[in-house]
Amino acid sequence: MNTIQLLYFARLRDAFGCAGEAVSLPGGSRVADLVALLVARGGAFADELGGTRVFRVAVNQEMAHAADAIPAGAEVAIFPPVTGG
Amino acid sequence: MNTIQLLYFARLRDAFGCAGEAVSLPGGSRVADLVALLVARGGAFADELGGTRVFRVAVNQEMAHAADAIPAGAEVAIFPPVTGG
Amino acid sequence: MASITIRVGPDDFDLGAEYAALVAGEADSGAVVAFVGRVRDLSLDRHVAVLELEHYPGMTEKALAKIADSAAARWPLTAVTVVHRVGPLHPADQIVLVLTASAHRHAAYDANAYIMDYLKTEAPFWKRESDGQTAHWVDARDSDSEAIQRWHPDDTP
Amino acid sequence: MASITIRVGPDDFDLGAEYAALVAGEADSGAVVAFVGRVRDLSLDRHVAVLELEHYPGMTEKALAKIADSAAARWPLTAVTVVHRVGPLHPADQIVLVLTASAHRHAAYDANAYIMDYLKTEAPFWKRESDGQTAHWVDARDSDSEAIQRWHPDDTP
Repeated sequence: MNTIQLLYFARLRDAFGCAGEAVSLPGGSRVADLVALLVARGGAFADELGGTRVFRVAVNQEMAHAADAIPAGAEVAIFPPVTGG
Repeated sequence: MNTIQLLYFARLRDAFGCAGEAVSLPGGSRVADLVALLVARGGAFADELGGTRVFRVAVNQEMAHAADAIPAGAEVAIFPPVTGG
Repeated sequence: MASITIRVGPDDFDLGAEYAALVAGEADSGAVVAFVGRVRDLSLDRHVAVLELEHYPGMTEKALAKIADSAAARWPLTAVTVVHRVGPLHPADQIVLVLTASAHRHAAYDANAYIMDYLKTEAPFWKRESDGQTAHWVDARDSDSEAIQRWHPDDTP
Repeated sequence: MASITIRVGPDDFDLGAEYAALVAGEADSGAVVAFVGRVRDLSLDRHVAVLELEHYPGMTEKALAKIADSAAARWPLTAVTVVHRVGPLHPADQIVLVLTASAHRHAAYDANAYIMDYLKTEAPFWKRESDGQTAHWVDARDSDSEAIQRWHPDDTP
């Protein structure tokens, strides 16, 4: 197992009721595995990450895709599509 | 006959040695007629307006074409392609 | 090598001062394009009293630098400045400034529009609008994700 | 109706002040694009000491107003400012300023580039470069007449 730091922003932070948390993942986990683990919690996590709503994942502050690996100790952020500018 | 005011700008003013002149034209003259009249003078006029060099004509401060009529008393400017900005 | 400046924070910016700093002491930048994004009073027909800009500290600056680097690799730029504000803003307030300088005007225009198009879709900022009573997070627009298609279907900075 | 300001003369301009005047007191212009053209030190490998800008008083202002009107008819602009200098200029001096404001950024970008493309081919200005010893009139560039083709082969403001 390795521990990662999760961060939530904007609407997802409001929906999950927290700005982040530490999570333990099996070694070799990918972004898709992390998302599945969160969706399995049900509630707001299933609503936001398990349905048709669009969200983005960044691993160590780089935009990531479902198949990307999550290194040990990574900072992983989950957030809605961006709306700056 | 009607009298028009001719203006020359930039390289053409230098080549013709003057910034403008009054010219008499037969009634109903078009831009092409004026150019032919100037080319017939020979010298710098033939060099600049009678060969392959590109020039522009404005009639009463609007860009004009060879077939455009020249109204009585018009201000007609002849100048090289523009290079501002 | 383009000189690149990135700044993210709550402070307002001064277009004239940023432009002066960008071109100070040089005569290579024949063309400078500036974009300023401002808070509009009407957003989708709701009256906006406060616009809150949230960001992802650390990643935001990296993402903006990556977008600016990508523009400088694609066009012959002499300098780029990107300033983006965060925190509470009000109608007519300035949000974002992008300055691009080049010897060639089309390079300065295109690089500027490219940076804004990618900023809108890749830089982690989120807007929350409030009319003074209720607040809501602004949804991303399809038109913004479509805008980057023109730079290449497969181009991601 | 876009508010249009045209100015031609020897005086330098202040980008910050022109921008502030353009957006003063309004919150409809969510996007403002500025273009500043400056005298470059190297033009076709010649060292430029003085650039003399000549114009056709009367027609120049009309031509610029016509180009700005045409842009405002084509894009939803809130305001346009065009300032063009004449007389002797030196490397790094400012030559031209175009400001376009709109609710939409792509309108502000496109209208600004359109105005510059037509200004370069339709507004009666002529440049004479001098290296301090000999002077010559700058030739028009094919790339400038080609640039307007993209706005429509048959489109003349």
